[in-house]
Amino acid sequence: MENESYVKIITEWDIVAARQLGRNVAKELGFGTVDQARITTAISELARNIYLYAGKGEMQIERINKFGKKGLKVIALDNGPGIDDIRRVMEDGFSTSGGLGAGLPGVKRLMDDFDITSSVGKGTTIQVVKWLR
Amino acid sequence: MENESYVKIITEWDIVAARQLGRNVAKELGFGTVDQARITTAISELARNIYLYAGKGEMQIERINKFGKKGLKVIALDNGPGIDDIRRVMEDGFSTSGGLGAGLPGVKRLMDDFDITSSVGKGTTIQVVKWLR
Amino acid sequence: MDFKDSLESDYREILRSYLKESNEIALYRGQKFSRESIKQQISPEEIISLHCRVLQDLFPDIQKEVLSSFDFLLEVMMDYGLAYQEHQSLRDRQLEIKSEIQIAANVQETLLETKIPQVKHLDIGAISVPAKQINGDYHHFVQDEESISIAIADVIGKGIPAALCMSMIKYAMDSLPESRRNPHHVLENLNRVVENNVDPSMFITMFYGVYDTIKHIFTYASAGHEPGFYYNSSTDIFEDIIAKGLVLGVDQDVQYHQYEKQIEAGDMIVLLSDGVTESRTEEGFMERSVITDLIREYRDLPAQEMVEKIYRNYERAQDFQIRDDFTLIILRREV
Amino acid sequence: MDFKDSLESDYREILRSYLKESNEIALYRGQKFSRESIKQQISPEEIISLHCRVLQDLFPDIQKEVLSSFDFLLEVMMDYGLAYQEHQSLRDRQLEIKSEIQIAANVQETLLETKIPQVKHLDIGAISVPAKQINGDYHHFVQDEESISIAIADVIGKGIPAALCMSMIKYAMDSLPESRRNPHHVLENLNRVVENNVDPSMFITMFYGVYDTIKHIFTYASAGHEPGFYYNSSTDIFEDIIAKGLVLGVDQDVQYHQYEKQIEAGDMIVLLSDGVTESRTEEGFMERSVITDLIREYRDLPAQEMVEKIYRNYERAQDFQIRDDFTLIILRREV
Ligand SMILES: [Mn+2]
Ligand SMILES: [Mn+2]
Ligand SMILES: [Mn+2]
Ligand SMILES: [Mn+2]
Repeated sequence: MENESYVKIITEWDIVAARQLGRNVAKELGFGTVDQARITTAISELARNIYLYAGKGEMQIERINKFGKKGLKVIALDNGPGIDDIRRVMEDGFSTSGGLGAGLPGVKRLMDDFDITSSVGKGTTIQVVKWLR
Repeated sequence: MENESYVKIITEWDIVAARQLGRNVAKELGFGTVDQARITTAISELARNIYLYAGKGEMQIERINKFGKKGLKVIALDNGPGIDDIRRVMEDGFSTSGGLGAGLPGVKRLMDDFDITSSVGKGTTIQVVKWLR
Repeated sequence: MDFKDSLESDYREILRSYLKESNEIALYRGQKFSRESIKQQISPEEIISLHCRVLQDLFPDIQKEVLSSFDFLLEVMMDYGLAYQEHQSLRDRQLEIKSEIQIAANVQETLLETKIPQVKHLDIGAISVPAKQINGDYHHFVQDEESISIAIADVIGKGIPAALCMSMIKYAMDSLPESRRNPHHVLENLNRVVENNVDPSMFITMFYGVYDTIKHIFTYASAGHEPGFYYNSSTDIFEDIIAKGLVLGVDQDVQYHQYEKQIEAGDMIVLLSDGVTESRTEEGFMERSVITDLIREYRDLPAQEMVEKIYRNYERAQDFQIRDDFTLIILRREV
Repeated sequence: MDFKDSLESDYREILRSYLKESNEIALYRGQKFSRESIKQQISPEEIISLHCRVLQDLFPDIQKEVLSSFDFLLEVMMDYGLAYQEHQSLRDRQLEIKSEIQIAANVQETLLETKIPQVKHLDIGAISVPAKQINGDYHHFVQDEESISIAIADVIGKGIPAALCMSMIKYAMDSLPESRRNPHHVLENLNRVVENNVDPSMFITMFYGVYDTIKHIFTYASAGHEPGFYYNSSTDIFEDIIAKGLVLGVDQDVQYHQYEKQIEAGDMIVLLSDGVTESRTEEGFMERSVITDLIREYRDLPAQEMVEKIYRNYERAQDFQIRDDFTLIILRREV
């Protein structure tokens, strides 16, 4: 599909590549500087999670259009260990203040829609969307 | 004393005068910009408390020198209604986030030393010090 | 050289590289810098002041007004800095409360601990999971020579207040051993205890049953508790265990009806709290038939495995956000 | 036009006036702006972006690099923005927990409520104040025909876990009415209940006494509880009410000694928790003599006024930061 792009996450440099891709698409879609930074921070966090906890995975960035509303969708996919207790990771951790970054609750705040599916031993898929206002 | 200055707090403009005085003294003593802003914010809050809750009162700004350490001392005095439950007002209120300003816990954080005495019906005295590092 | 010392030089270096190449790598490094500075408890107003100093350094000919605009920005950022520091303090207090509640949950667990009776020809499974840290559901087994009694209760309200109520119920039950075999007496007694001791805004629903292990008769009464199910293995049909009765704590003088049911080999008694049946999912409320379908699906498993599997199913259907305490007891007559 | 709409124009106007006159008034207005923007939940990174736009507007010939330095500053401020938003959420959760604990405190108050006995020739005063919201001290009076019994207990540990323990103690006491007149039996029974039911890390100290209202003999036993005082009015001397005994919950088989004391007209019995005597002040620990001095000072007042005045004194000496639950009971034989 022409409106979809991929970045494989294997090394830390791929995090930067995913950020760059996300920021470019966000800019092209017409997001303002603050929203560009929010989208990039969310992507950074998701890619970093893959890099740190799953070892490798993939980030997909899509332009979407639903009922005339435009948006940017990010899918973070991995076949890593999966999350056993989703209830716990979605709690307002204390990750931000400990300098550990946004965490999944932070990603949820930065974006408009958030969806996670995970099964232990099989991997995790997180989808987030930011709508253009 | 030459190293002491007063501002009477009666109108909202006097808050600005107290701030200005505090900032000038802080600058003269050699505090950096961030500390100047902290001292001024603390003064602003104390003066505003007098203006809002006691009606009128006085702010004293002093240069102090103790064991070779230089500092700026602020005394906020009023003969207002006093504080009945000091335990409660020193709790981390939720004033900051409600846009109500620093509150006394905020003033305590902005400065190095903090001391309060209050009696109901007689008034309140708050003394705070910032030391030059 | 620690972070605070190298703060300015790091920041200058990263900013300079950003301005030169304007690439994503420098921004990524900026984010890492920010995490480190948060970890070191640098406030946002300090970042503003740092930015200003570094700009002045990188651009000696910068407009004077632009520089002094930073004094203003710093002033505006002061209150954000305070909110940020309050955050640290709230977070610490929150961790403290959390661990306090966790200790309370452990105390409660010890207090309310109950052992599943081991009786020939009966297979019993039980699970009780709190929605938050502390359980407001209660269940208790007592094993006597020729009977076992089963209590299941739910405080209206969750969390800490419910836990306090539940420890009351437990001690009230411990102090009425003589009348234990008559469910309606048990409920009438507890009703008076609750009425006398608990705030009028609190209610407790309770089901109390005694299973005669010789005659296989189940005798029970209910104080407004969510009805359980009786599974008839010969017809493969579930029926509601209906028992009328007012919730505990409303009226001092309530009398409770007592019911009896003959249990045959292969039959099951299913007791539960409303957390099991009134669960909301994205598609609306969960039907009671969802639970009976699951029981039927797992009926060949041991009772304890059954209740655990059903809970796992339920948790997933709830999107891992459990809104009410969940208690499920299954008792099956084997032979 | 609401705040968000006028955000940029307000900011530009205040900043312009600051740059022109560089006076304190503009900075004060800046602070007010900041409070309003916090109230409107504007994050710090939005302030940075706003500042940049306004600068560009006020100085069309601003250096390009200075402008793009703001993109970098914005990136650095992102994580601060997240911490700030987490603050909002933590604060909401904290308010929720606070109100839950408050409800629990009310439930506990209802549960543990006790009425001060009204007996001819006896004047009794009692006060119990929690350090946090929930009281981990417990006291209870029971009035019988020819005696009153007084229990005072303290859980090691404060807050919610202590509250759960205390409701246990209350129900355990309610279920031993026959042996109530023998303090050592009461403690031996409670000791077994605590030992069986409570986590081994929790201890309870308890003093239990029975006052014979005919013979004016006070019979008592103690499980490691802070000793009270006996005031001899004829000699004007306070002596410690010493009673040895292990705290509850350590050893299943402890036996408690029982003591007796003849009480004369004008004499006082003072019972307390360690929160009264182990208070720390800026000058170090408070001496037990501080309390006896205060009692002597107020001895002409009714017992209830005495305990309240003593509490006020104590609170002030503690700088309004109470570190342990405070319970004080004074009983005076009048004639
Ligand atoms: Mn409940
Ligand atoms: Mn329920
Ligand atoms: Mn205690
Ligand atoms: Mn204590």
